[in-house]
Amino acid sequence: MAEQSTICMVEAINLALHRAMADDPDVVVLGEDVGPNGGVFRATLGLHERFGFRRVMDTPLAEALITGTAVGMAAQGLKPVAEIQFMGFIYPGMEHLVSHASRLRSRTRGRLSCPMVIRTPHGAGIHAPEHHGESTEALLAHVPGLRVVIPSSPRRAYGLLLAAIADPDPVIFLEPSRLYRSVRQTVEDDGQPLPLDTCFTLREGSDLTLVSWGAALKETLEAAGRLAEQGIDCEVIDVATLKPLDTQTLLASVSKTRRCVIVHEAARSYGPGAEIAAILQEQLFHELHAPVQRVTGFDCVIPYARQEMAYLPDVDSICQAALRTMEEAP
Amino acid sequence: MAEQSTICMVEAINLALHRAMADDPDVVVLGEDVGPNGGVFRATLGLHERFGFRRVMDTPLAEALITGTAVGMAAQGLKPVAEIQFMGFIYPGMEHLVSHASRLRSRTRGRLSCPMVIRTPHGAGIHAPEHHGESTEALLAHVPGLRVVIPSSPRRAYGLLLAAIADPDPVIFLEPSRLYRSVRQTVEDDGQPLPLDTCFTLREGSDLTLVSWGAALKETLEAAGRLAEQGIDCEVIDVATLKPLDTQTLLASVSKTRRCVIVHEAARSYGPGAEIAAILQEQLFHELHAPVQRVTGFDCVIPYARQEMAYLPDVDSICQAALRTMEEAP
Amino acid sequence: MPLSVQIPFTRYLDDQGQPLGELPGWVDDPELLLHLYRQMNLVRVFDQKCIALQRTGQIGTYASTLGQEAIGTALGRAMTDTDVLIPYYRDTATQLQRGMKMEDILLYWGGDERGSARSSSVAAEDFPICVPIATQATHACGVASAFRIRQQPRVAVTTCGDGATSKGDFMESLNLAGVWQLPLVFIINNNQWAISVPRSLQSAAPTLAHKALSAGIPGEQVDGNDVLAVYDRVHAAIERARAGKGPTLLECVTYRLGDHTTSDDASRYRSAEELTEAWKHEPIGRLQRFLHQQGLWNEQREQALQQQLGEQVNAAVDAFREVAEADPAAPFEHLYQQLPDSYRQQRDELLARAARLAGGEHG
Amino acid sequence: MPLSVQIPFTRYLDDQGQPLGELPGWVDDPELLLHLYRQMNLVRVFDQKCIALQRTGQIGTYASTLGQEAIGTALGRAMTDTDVLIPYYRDTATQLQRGMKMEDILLYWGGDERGSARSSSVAAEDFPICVPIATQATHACGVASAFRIRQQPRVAVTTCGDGATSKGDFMESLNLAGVWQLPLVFIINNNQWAISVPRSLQSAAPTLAHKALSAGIPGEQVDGNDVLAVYDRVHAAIERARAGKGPTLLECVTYRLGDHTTSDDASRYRSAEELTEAWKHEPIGRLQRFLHQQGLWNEQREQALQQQLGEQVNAAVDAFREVAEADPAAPFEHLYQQLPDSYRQQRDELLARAARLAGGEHG
Ligand SMILES: Cc1ncc(C[n+]2csc(CCOP(=O)(O)OP(=O)(O)O)c2C)c(N)n1
Ligand SMILES: Cc1ncc(C[n+]2csc(CCOP(=O)(O)OP(=O)(O)O)c2C)c(N)n1
Ligand SMILES: [Mg+2]
Ligand SMILES: [Mg+2]
Repeated sequence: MAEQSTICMVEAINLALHRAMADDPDVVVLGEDVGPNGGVFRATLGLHERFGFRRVMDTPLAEALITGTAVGMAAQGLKPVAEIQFMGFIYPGMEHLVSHASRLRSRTRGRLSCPMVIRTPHGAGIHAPEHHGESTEALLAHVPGLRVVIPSSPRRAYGLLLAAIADPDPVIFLEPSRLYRSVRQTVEDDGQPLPLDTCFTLREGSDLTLVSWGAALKETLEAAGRLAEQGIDCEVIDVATLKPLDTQTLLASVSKTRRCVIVHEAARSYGPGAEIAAILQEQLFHELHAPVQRVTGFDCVIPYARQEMAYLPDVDSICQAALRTMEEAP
Repeated sequence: MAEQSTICMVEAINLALHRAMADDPDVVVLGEDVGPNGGVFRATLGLHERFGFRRVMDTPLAEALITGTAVGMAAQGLKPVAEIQFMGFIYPGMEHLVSHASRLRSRTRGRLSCPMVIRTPHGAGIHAPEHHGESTEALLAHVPGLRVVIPSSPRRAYGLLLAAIADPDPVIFLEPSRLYRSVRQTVEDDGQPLPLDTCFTLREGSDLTLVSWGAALKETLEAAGRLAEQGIDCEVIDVATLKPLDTQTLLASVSKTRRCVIVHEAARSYGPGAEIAAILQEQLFHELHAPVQRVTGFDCVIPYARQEMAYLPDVDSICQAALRTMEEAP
Repeated sequence: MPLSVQIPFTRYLDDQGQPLGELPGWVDDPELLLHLYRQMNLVRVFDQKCIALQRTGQIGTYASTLGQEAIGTALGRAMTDTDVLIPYYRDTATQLQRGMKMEDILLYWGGDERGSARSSSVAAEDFPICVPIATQATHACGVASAFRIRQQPRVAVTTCGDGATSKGDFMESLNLAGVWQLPLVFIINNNQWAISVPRSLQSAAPTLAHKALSAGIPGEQVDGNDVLAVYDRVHAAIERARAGKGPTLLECVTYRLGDHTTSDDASRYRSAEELTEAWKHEPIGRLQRFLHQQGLWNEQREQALQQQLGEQVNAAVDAFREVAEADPAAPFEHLYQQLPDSYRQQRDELLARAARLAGGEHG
Repeated sequence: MPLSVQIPFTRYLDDQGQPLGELPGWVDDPELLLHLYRQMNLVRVFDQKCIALQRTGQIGTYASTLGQEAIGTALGRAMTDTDVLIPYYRDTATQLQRGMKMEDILLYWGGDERGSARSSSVAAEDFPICVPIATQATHACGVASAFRIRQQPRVAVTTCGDGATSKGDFMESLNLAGVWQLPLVFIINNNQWAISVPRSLQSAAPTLAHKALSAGIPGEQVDGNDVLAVYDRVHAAIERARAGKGPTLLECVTYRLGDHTTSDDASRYRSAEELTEAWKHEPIGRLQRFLHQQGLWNEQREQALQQQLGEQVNAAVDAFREVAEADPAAPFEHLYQQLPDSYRQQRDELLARAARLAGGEHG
């Protein structure tokens, strides 16, 4: 029987990495400080000791290089899992993500492919220095050919990471750093991937659909609880895979509830919520009782630690938007 | 009296650059091949001869460097206008755009600022090689602190570029390469900037609002003409400045017509049209007679030249979407 | 003052094809010499055909290899079948030597992704042409790392231009190759120009091989117009890498006799004198004169060769013209290994637009 | 084999503070020596206070300068008021020497953007601390270019760590500085570690000063724990740049005696022996012994100094604690020079969230 333990998200990620490396010799890990140090968040702890320097590689400090090297490894059929230390440092690798990782299959009409994973901590709220709280998933989700996945619990982190590593195409795996150690769950180390391309319904409800992902689900679920006290029965959906988007689950939920509030940490304008709102109004124009609302981070630079928390969507904002949405007559 | 001449868009850009450099010694130009060669599209023609190598600088081949150097120049109060040879090569500079250009003012609470312009050819349809047809304006429009401007005619290119250079904050100026030489207009070299942050209404109409920008306005205007023959009176709006977005003009138009189709070349999902659709349905939920539709490029890698044209929104697709929109009962 | 460092420079033949000293032993192999000569000529004939096809609208923008035939030819020959090439866009010579079909190369420049799909069996793992400058160097690091991880005796070879050496990717890759001692050979095709930017404005380094010093790896220069020199040094670098002795940077000094691409007009920014001077050093004539001296070549043979190459190239052009239309759904078929359901509608829209275009309908 | 190149290395004092040879003339200036000594001590006292404030939750993550006080102190002193510093995050010593107030530095590390706003008049054009590794080097190119364009006799000075030398930005900048002959000095604080990655895994280059060779600019090493050596070489490089003679790369060899930041635990990846050994070379004791030998220092003076510095730092901490709350609308006030109308609603939402947080309301 598979071992089961109560662990936090970063431990679940570590477990999935151990599992994937043990099961498949083609899985390799690279990045800054992923070796003996085990990663600055300890996500790669023990990998270096267990699998050796040949498969667990501390790189020089260069994110374009890390990303491009992963592309080259993946083209050779390895399954590189590269860590970018914080999402704020992913940008030097953008050229490789946009112009290569996402295109290698298309460019060669399937002759070469790019089964790589980029893991990186995502989101604000841990009082880290500037650039350590980015949530720019929209920049990646816009790129055809990439997959973008954001887990929101230890169990989903475990299963989705296994799926990301097994996937034959490039996956950006964004790990909400605010959740790394704040929630514990029993996770069975059964090597079972969770499906990519599927939203998870975390709570069923009939009055209103709350759509979110990553760390913002914490406040979203809390808001659902508070709204329940007020007699509003919310369905809560964890998008989990932003690209490609599972529109079916979203449409099914909102055609049932006819009301929707989207919650995300990312800046509002041209943010990921816009796409979901646009699709819902396109497809469910006649069903919707109220406009799709967005509760989001702001269109400003994410403030340093002292003012950081005011940037994040809070439970009150979500409840207010939900109440506004409920006010609209059917 | 200011000189007036009938010129194409790239000549209008060249005219604006000459004007800005002549009027303000702080304006400097840098990039690959912008010197004696006058730029691969000839946008910087004659600048090197006229203003010398000190103000017109051929750089080594390195876009992160070009972008970062412009940041440093701008912090010193120069007004650098950097050319990136094609939008597909802007990605190495993303780190500087996201983490520095857009943040320098905020980071120093106004002590330093970043009055720079990045000019780059935008969009497909000129049968150029791979990566020469990008339209990833959404990646930039999502970044707080940047401005993103796309002209759609020689006259607007002249006035908007002057405004972009004069602006105290960083501006990404995307030049539709498909329009560089295809349209001619009389342009008065009067040094007058056009307003940034404002949509332009290119055609007034009462039945339906067509929203677009850049080269796609060509097909959009054509579609409006064809729809007029069928008795459908379209208003056509050139967004021109995507960031920050002039929501007022858009809302005013659509609250009049109650129907809207957005047309853009960029990939659909998480594309710029999503934001506009999301805002319209949020603000005009009760006014809208039909869902806001998007006619866009596809969520695939932009095909090479042979299949490139099928990727672009065509007049038929726009008309079809418009007709679908008109079918909805008020 | 910058330190002055002497970088090794190899040249075996002068412009007249006269040996400058003792030649390496392998030069005694006439078959190899004649192969290199034939192949360089093929590249040139094919190159002229490509330019003609571009001028008549049959292919798109094309990057000529005129004057740089020795580099790719020697390089492709020195690689073994199990090695992997990670090229840039001016690598027609290398691709031909790696067994890629001319019709595939034409397809690529003709704006059809299938050109990068149908590689030869030798080139099956080779990377397609890379357009974003210098990025291929990091991919080469990944390929070479895979060889190292799997402990395979294979070598990755990557090429780039002189301009590319200024971009971070190139230098980051050199540096990684040094620390990880990767089985990786970096070839710089220093043709003196990056579009209109001359070598002197690209870097103040006395040679581009100096870049190797910053990564702690061997760097050398070679006369890129002397195919014997290039073959010798590339071969040595590849075998050194194969033996586990780490990466090498090889700067091949040559000259871009053509425009940057068919979209460029080099006469805008460089002098006719410079070009005339450069023609004196071009590689094919040099080898031809050497072969003449060695009694391996004569006028008749030359005529026969040119005739044969012309026919070979024409046949390839015919084959290129006969390639069936691409599947209009291809952009979606090869986006992911399996197309997500939610993309089907977009695929259908693409097909509809493509059908309208093909049918010559409006817009 | 990589070519072996001898890079100049400068050290004036051994670990015991004994001169290793003739000292430069400026060392005869006791005022300067005492200033450097005082300042290095201030940095250390302030650094310890910062760590204590972090441990007690009064500021956020902090990057200690322990053991690296000589570099920034000498550098800041060698710069003139009109020069511009483009620093990285381990530059407390330089910032203090540039006249930045300690309370501003505390504000910055305390998570308040105003720390980078209120610079001294000397540092008014200095860049704020740069977090994305090596990007500051390109900004420095821009600043130095501005000086060149305007023909001002000013110099830009930029700093970075050993890890940063692997990133494209650093190498692209060195290269540009070389071609454009910019008035720009690059300082590497080689403290042997980039978080957990040792210098040996960062590059196979024998020294980081070798990177200069790839850009055709002078590169040299200096003992970063010998403040006399650092001051001498930085000063020379700055004045060389000011005289229009171009850029210099200076690698200061030192050691990170502390953890990477307060979030790090270096004992996970480096040995206690290595640390003990490194303490023998630390810079403050070395200068102190030299001053003793010169008769410029004694126990009493030392005690008085430490007392005075403690008070000075405590006063700064008090001032830091008294800084008024930041304007909750600040993130929008400084986004653009003028806030677009369409942003007003978001600003109001931000104010509402901030008010709820301040009021301790739900969520
Ligand atoms: C990242 C990037 N920037 C700019 C370009 C546009 N561009 C194409 S080729 C070229 C010059 C390259 O010169 P060099 O490296 O010397 O190679 P050559 O073409 O001379 O063989 C430029 C600037 C590009 N393809 N990629
Ligand atoms: C682009 C980027 N990647 C990663 C990081 C995370 N990071 C912060 S400091 C650091 C190590 C830097 O080492 P070094 O350059 O030697 O400077 P030191 O801190 O030792 O002074 C890393 C990887 C970052 N800040 N920026
Ligand atoms: Mg070149
Ligand atoms: Mg370091």
